[in-house]
Amino acid sequence: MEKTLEKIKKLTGSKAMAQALKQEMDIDDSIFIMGEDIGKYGGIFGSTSGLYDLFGKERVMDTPISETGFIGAAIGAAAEGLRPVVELMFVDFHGVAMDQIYNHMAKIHYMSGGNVKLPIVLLTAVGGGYSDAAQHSQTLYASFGHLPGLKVVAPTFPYDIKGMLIAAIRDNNPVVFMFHKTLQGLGWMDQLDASFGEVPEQAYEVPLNKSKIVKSGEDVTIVGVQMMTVEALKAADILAKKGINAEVVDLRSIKPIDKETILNSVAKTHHLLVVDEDYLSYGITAEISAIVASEGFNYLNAPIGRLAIPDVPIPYSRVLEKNVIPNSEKIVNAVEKLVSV
Amino acid sequence: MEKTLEKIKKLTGSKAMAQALKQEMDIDDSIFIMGEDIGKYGGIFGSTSGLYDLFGKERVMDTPISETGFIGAAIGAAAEGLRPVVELMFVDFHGVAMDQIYNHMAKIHYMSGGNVKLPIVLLTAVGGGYSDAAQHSQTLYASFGHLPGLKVVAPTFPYDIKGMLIAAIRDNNPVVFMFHKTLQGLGWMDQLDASFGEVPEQAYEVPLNKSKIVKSGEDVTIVGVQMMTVEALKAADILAKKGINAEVVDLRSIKPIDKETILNSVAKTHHLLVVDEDYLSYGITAEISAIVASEGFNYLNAPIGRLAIPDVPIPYSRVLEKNVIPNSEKIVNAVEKLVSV
Amino acid sequence: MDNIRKKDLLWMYRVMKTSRCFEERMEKEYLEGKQPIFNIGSGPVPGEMHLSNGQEPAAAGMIVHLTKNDTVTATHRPHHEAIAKGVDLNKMTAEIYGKKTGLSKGKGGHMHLFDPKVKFSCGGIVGAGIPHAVGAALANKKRNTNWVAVAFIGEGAANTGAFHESLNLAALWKLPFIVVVEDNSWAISVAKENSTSVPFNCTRAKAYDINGYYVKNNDPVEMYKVSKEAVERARNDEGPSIIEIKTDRYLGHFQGDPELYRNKKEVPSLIKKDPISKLRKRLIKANYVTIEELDTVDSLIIKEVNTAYEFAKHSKYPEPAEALEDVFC
Amino acid sequence: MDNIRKKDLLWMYRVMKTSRCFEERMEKEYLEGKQPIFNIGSGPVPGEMHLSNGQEPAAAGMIVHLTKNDTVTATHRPHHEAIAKGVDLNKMTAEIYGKKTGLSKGKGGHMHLFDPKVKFSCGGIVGAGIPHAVGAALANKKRNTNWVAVAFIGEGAANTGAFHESLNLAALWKLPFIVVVEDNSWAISVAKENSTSVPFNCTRAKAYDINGYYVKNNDPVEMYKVSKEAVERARNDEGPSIIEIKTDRYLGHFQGDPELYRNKKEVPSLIKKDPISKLRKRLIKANYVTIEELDTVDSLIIKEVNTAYEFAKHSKYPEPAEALEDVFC
Ligand SMILES: Cc1ncc(C[n+]2csc(CCOP(=O)(O)OP(=O)(O)O)c2C)c(N)n1
Ligand SMILES: Cc1ncc(C[n+]2csc(CCOP(=O)(O)OP(=O)(O)O)c2C)c(N)n1
Ligand SMILES: [Mg+2]
Ligand SMILES: [Mg+2]
Repeated sequence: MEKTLEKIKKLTGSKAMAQALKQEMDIDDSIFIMGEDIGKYGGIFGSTSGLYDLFGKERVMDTPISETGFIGAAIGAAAEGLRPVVELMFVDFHGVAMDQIYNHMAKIHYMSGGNVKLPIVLLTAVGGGYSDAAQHSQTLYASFGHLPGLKVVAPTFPYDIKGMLIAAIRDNNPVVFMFHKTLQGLGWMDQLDASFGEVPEQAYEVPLNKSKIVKSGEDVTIVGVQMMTVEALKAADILAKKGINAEVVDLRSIKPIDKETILNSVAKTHHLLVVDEDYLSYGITAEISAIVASEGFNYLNAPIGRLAIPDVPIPYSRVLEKNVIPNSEKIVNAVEKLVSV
Repeated sequence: MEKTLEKIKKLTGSKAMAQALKQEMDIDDSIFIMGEDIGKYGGIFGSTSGLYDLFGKERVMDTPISETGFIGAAIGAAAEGLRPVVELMFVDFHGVAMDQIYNHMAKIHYMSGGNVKLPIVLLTAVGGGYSDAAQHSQTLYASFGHLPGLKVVAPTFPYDIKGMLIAAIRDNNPVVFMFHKTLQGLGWMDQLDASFGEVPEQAYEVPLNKSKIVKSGEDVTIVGVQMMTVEALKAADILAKKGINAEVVDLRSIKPIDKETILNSVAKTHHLLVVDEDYLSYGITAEISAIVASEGFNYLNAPIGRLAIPDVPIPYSRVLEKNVIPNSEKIVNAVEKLVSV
Repeated sequence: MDNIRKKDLLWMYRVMKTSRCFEERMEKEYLEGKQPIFNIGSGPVPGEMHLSNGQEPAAAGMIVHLTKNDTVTATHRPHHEAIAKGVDLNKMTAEIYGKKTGLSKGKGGHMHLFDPKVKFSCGGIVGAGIPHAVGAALANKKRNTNWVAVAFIGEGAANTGAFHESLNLAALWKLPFIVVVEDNSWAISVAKENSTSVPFNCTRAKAYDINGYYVKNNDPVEMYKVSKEAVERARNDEGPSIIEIKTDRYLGHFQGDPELYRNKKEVPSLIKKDPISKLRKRLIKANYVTIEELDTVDSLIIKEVNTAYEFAKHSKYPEPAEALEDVFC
Repeated sequence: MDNIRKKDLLWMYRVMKTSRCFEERMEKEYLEGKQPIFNIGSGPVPGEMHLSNGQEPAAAGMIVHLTKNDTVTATHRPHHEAIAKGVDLNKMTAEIYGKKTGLSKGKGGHMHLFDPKVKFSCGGIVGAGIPHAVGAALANKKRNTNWVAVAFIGEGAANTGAFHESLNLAALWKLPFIVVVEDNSWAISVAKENSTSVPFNCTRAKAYDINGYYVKNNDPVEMYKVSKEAVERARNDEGPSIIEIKTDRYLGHFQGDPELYRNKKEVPSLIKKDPISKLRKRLIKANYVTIEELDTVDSLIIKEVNTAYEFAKHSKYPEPAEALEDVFC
């Protein structure tokens, strides 16, 4: 992608999303959006802000609280040749529509021998850290990554958010697009530098299956995604002061995983820590550890480190929640343990 | 558990299940069963056969096809002090009730600070291998293992099926009890030796959090569960002839994982192959590899081997299905590769 | 026969008869490799097999009003609708045999038939096809067509959450959508009175402020009439409908079902009033057609069915490695 | 006031007023640490906050008929029902403050209040509490009690699959179950006419062959009457009911909601006919009670609420490590 300087603006994550949707809807009539409060409200986490006014209620459709119904309808509409974008407000609600998502959206292309294409983007907000408790704070990256037939992405920075959303919309496969609430740059949540970044105005694509080295280093590879990438970068700064030079990989794609980037990094650093805002067991830390333990075993000089939510529901009280979601401090400690082996 | 010889009978998996349910229902009035076709039919996979005649329709309740409704009702009834056993006919249908299972059944004990107990057993049939295609052949072990608050077990042999089901019924936590269709010993499916085994007549418990070494060996540890344990045992016989002495661990518990047994085994054999009838990514092979790569790294002499369904939906046609579900032959090949490194 | 075009009646006879022939043959073929001991995973047609013998009027009486631009979603028991909708019989049969020439190259099987050319699909999860048809109806409306979408379901599916959410959406958005409830009295072993709190699912139309219709006696001609009205309403943007038809399941839920839950006398009494035989008699009695003409139709059907089975049996299996293809496009 | 026991009316007044006081205080306290810049995660009461100001009649008019053996499940907007059901106000407030003395030791928070002593629970997933109440009703019936179970939901929840599946089960099994639909016109920003294909959810009772009731004008006295009948029916094994009450949401969906979707004049016009003020006037006019007596009630309420907030504020936070406890028992 060529960047033309004058065409770059600083945008928040949510504005980057809305811009991606707008630009694609401008050029493709078959795209429409469905979801709860994605109309006038503009999406609870700003994913569709401004689009209702631009495109009207036929293309930006508020729905009843009927996730099985409208996510299922997206499948039916996609099979007819439309390109629905559908929002599941919080990923935590996936259980009310999971059958449509994994038994149908994910499998129909395969079960039809490739004859039915389902170009659907399923938007969904993930993440905790603001005391929204057990039913509104999850990421569930692995719950989606485990199931074949879905591409699952979780970009961190506005540039990637726009580029991966455009790529997702243009993809002819179902794509689960997870956006992290705290990285949307909303006025009513924590203000993070990471949620505000340079975004070219023109449309561009960022591939859906590539991780990105967001900081290079030699001593240890830290793989994170979304807020864990942000925390890993913070940790890397602290570690640098302690003489440990960490390489930080922003996973970006939950499924498929970009093995190459991770393996190459570990080949260089010989140490790996995986950090996840999802639950520990059967999560990202499991999958990436397994990839490296089976395909990059000889690169490793030390046991692999895993940092994730320790298999408990996410508690409400701030002191409790802070104790279960990994952060830069915990990352620093884990890395120090790792490289001291 | 003391075995008294005259009280041991050979039972199929399904009869072992039904016996466990009967014996517990006999001594505890608060137990009742709900599900589709678990009444007169006795459960599509025989889990409740004979119980309707013994206990009547008040305690063995056929339901409409309303999994959210009746699994949710089990939660409400359990909160009132009853002990529901509820069947989700095929694990593949979990998506229509997943919200009740993972946002409520799994979390209410925690969200209530321990004040609400939900002694529920969720029975569900898993597994493929008989051309039931993409929506009726899954195991989804990891989809359940990933979520905190559920104990998830998947016993292989009739002895464990009875003992773990009794332990599950007596447990005051929600337990997902996965039984493998092919291991039920049903007249209308493949006939396996493994599905018929000695089961003491009296009630006994097998712990819900322990794996079991079903064959000991020195050269390589093979971890499997249910049909993969059966295939691993077959493979071990073949390997023995080739001079490779495999240790086979029957996982039995998907969550929590019995790390100790696995780590001790790998400490001895220095080689690990994990075999899973679930999807590869974010599955059992991932979690067990990660445990060993982080907590038993120094035991390993070779990369960890992973064998699972290669991230595709399960195809219908026998030739295709055979190619994606691991079997003894593939295990033999994988082990040979592993130990030759 | 009440002003129904002869052409339509004959069409209905033909598709009902085709479905019946196809399935009677399937009933036998399915047992190949499963005798003397029945093993569901054995033989050239492994896996579950749900046949619709007895339920043909539901499919024929509705689909006679549809064109290939109209969408149909069906269930785990899909053959009668697939055949009525014009799914390629050779490819469908080959799919059921797991062959490379099948609709899905052997990946789908009998519960997962997809023929986008005639806008037909089905699936193995009860209730799940309803929102798909709602989505098709939404697409139809968005594109300003007058195409309709019809979801066929069993009476058991009317108690799923998907039913309610879908009907509410379709009614709210006034979509060209119809759900046909085939009440065959059973959801596997659970009788309707043990699953459904109302005697008739068409009553549930009131919950969405839409039209509800009931067809008694498994009658294809009544089904024709009621469906005509519902389809016309849908095409004229007058909103969705629920049609419930009382129909009959002659066989077990799936082949191999011991049916211990069912009175052994039930099926023989049902077969006595078989709708295909009845329609045959009515056609002849009304002088629409002679016995000889119908015999000719029948023999053509048998030929077509035979051809499909021959095609399926003689087709090649896919290569094992093809299992890894078609996850993504 | 139409033969309603004075005691009951006063009880209703008291719980409505308590809820209102509690929430008006919460409205302010919630902003602590969130000014000048609103950050949902900041302050002593972080996270989402859904207040029920205006909706008190639904809770009071129903729960007046319940005892502590009857079960109530509520929603993300649970305070009015919790208070009416007799949930310990100190512990509830402490829970909302994330304190160790809270109902759930700080693990649950405002959307996840559990008080098994009075059989109250709620949750953050729309529709999910309905089957829980069905399960409680099933337990009640199995144990031959005459206890009932009531699920409170918003009108938005009536379009979830859980609603349909639960009502069908409850009707089929003739359970002592009632669902109260609080129609506050809005599901976040989606107006009822954009979510619901029927004007009144009580109509949907027909889909289950059960009784449906409608209460106009957010009227606690009407709610009382209708609920009385429904509860009696449930206790007498006459089956479940749907009650829909037209009620009003005075505040945003959650605190911090900019409410750009809502006409700015709507709320002031609603507050003019506030049910608590109206009930106060009616009580006095009917000579049930004097102004002075009501003032005494009010001041006791304020004291109770103050005590709860003091208790919450002065309680200790849990230890961080407690996060790892209570997953299993
Ligand atoms: C969500 C879901 N639950 C359960 C099943 C298992 N199942 C398959 S068919 C069936 C009965 C369906 O009954 P009905 O809808 O009346 O259709 P019929 O079989 O009578 O044609 C059941 C329970 C399923 N496939 N999907
Ligand atoms: C299954 C599910 N979908 C969506 C949401 C997000 N959500 C929370 S409250 C709400 C609106 C609920 O409306 P209503 O039922 O009318 O209750 P009210 O908020 O008006 O009290 C929505 C959509 C949720 N919590 N659960
Ligand atoms: Mg049926
Ligand atoms: Mg509302």
